[in-house]
Amino acid sequence: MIDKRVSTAEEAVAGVADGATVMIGGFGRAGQPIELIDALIAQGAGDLTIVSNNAGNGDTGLAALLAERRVRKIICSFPRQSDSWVFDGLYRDGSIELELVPQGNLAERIRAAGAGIGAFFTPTGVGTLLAEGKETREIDGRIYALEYPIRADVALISARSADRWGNLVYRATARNFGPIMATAAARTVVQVDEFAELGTLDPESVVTPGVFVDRVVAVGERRWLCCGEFIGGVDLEGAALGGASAEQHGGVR
Amino acid sequence: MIDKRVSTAEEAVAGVADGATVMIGGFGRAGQPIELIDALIAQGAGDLTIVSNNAGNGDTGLAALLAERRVRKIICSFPRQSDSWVFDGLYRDGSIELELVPQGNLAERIRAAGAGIGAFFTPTGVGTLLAEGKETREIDGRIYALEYPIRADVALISARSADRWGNLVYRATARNFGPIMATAAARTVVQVDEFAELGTLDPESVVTPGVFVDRVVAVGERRWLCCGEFIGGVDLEGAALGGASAEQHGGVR
Amino acid sequence: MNKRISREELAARIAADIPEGSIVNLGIGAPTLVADYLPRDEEIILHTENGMLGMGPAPEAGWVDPDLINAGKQAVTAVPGAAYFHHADSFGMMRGGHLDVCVLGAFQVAENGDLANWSTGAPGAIPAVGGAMDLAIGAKAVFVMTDLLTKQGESKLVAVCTYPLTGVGCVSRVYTDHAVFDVTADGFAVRDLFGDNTVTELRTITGLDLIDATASVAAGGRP
Amino acid sequence: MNKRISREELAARIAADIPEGSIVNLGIGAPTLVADYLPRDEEIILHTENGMLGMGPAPEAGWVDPDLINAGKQAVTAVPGAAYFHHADSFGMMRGGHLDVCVLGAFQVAENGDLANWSTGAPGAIPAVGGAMDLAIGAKAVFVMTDLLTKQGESKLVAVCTYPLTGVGCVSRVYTDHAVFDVTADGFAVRDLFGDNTVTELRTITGLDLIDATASVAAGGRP
Repeated sequence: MIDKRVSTAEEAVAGVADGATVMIGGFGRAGQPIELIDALIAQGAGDLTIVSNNAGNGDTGLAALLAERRVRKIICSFPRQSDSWVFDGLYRDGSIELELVPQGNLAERIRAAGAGIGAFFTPTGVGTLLAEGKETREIDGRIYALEYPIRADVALISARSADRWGNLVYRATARNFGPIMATAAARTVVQVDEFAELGTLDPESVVTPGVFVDRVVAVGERRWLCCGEFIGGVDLEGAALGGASAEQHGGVR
Repeated sequence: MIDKRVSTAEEAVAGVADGATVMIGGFGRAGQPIELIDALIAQGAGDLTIVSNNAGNGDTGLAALLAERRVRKIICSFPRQSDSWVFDGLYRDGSIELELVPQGNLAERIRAAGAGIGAFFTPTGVGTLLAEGKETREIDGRIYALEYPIRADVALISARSADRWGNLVYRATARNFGPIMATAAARTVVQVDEFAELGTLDPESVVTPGVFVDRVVAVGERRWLCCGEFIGGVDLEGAALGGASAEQHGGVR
Repeated sequence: MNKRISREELAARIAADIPEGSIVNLGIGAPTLVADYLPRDEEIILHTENGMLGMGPAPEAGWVDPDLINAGKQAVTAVPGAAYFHHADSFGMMRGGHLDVCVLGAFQVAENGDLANWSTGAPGAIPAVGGAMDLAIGAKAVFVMTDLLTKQGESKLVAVCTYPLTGVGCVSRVYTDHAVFDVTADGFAVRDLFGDNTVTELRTITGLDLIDATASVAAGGRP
Repeated sequence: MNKRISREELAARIAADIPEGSIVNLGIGAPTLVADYLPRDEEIILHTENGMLGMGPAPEAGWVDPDLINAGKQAVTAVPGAAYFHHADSFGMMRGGHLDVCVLGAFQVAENGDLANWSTGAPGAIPAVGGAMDLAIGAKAVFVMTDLLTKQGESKLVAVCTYPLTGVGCVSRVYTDHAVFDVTADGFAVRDLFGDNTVTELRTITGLDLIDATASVAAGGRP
């Protein structure tokens, strides 16, 4: 029997080595695999290269990993946000290396890694600082720059639901980088709200087939859902409205 | 109001010019847009370049278009099948040009056209006749060949259902080339079984967003479904078992 | 003397130029205002590069969905007909030229259509580009929405950008608080004047040899 | 004298070498037989390159679904846990190295792992490649399933392929009706002999300097 389910986030992230390249899904907070990141912090791997669209928000999740000084380098498109003070501090004091990649090139480079493409010519960034030193070529009257795949040792992503084969469905714009990161890592680890029985996910609607998934852990339904239905009652950070912050209740996703 | 629905297959294929490049979806008979091809035959455009995985089956659909000698060239991966006698005859007497492309390169070249990629390095075909004369490059110890996008003036594809914005859902392996061809043509024309009310297709499950679709026509539910449920009772060609052939009942999809 | 229109008026002006049925991406910041002025009886489909077509307005109080955000990471909604997709598909959609219009902010726009809007190149600043470079090259029409002048009174329309570029020759039209400018092969053409601005005054303010296309536009022509 | 096993026995032999949990693509023709011998109490996921993981056996009579076919365009079924995807995703899955095993037919396999299985290069033949080249380079292990000899009695294992190549250095192992051969850096290694074949005899039949790895395999080693 194929069963990629594990019981705890700790088991899910076991084996990440010092110096590993780790992809972390999410766009801002949406789809960020907070519980897996917390487990990675506890697991202890350091000297990491992180591939993620942003460089952390507030003091939780990826920001907390950065604050622990476990990240040597980050490859991302948009590190500077209103709530990216952890990254900002590390960057200013020279404690973290940054490779800035236009968001679409970041996505396409991750997709290329998963799809076995050796390199590709993209029009994005041509003529800008971010394409400096890159090979360019005119094709059909347009100039393109050559970009290479980005692979990872481990991808940590978040989805809505998974069966024991690792088939995944996502929710709304929390899908973002999950499906492509799942294809580009030697080991893909997923946190979901809940498991689905094998055969209950519609084969037409599976977004990430289980072939791309290695381990799945269920962390409980996100606060703004109830039995899969959206019930609201939270702010953008996932904190209950008019009450204590979500962090105090065990984190947000 | 955005409304991409048209009433007839004739309207759907109107405007295809002589000499046009036309993508035709389907893998064998599955997903082949038979009614649109029939309408294209009636419409009369000739000297066409066809991009399709196969070169027609039996005497219907793409094979019928070939038999009318309306196709100058075909770009495909697998023209020779047990029932490809129409293509075979034209090819042997030199009446049709063939560009043979490995199936994955065909798919990726179509995808590249839709995604604005200028060219890409693929490992498939390297060292074979089908990569002869192509630029090659060693990247990370592996040899790749450079492949270019394939675009079309028109794509004719088949899907299960569409709303008036052109959002599409497919059915099983009839999905095949539809989603990528929809992205790679200046005009994408779709035949569906039936229309869905706007808002009734699950946004999580839409495979082709309407942005890629220009015209949609409903041609009636495929013979082996009843109200969306699979009821069987046909052979692989879609003909009713133990009865008259499907062709006599107005074609198969 | 009325030389400037408000940001809201400008947003309305841009909205009026977007035909029904367009697929539109509104950049972070001021361009998102355009959504408020799109005609409610017309269907215009909003794309957000973090994976959605059919983006709707902000949710009502209490109905924020942290899984449903726009590129600016603000809470949004989905309209009937929406579709979600992943980042590679979303940026393929842009790069492949499937969006009709995108509206972006700018630090500078050059006469040849070069856009600078992601970095002032200031030493010590933390660079961040996001989807700016993809948007700049990723729509059939790239509209810039900006004040004509910086807070220091310098023209954002320039002969050559001095800030780091976002994209080369990518801008179609610039909507400013003073006037609307088309990017043409011969430089900026003034398409539309707001308030009592004149082309002559704008030439002085920008220091550029602006083409006066106001007559041809008024006559229904397109530069 | 028993020198050959049947195609069914060979399919069973290959099936026995595929570990539970593998993602497997079975090529058109004889390789599809392997599916019939996969252990029913183990989960092995079949991929078909026309857009499906979790392919099941042929449907019962009367339940053929023309929308649900395999790469050989035969009617199949979907098992619980199946997923559909489009062609670019399906071949990305292969090209990206996500399949564990694929089983292919062959005209020739060379000592260096070169595979020829798509064209005999005969003049006048209509060329057709389908997914053969993608499969050849698209799995962690590429197994070939073939008779050792052609109908004319020529060895399909060769020093150098004379037919047009499908892929370069891509074959991992060759399952023939006479024996199983691993492709190694030093040439073919006989892993397993069927019937009363001997390595010496196979050297004569193939004309190749075969390595005898039967002892190390029997001892549990992997060449």
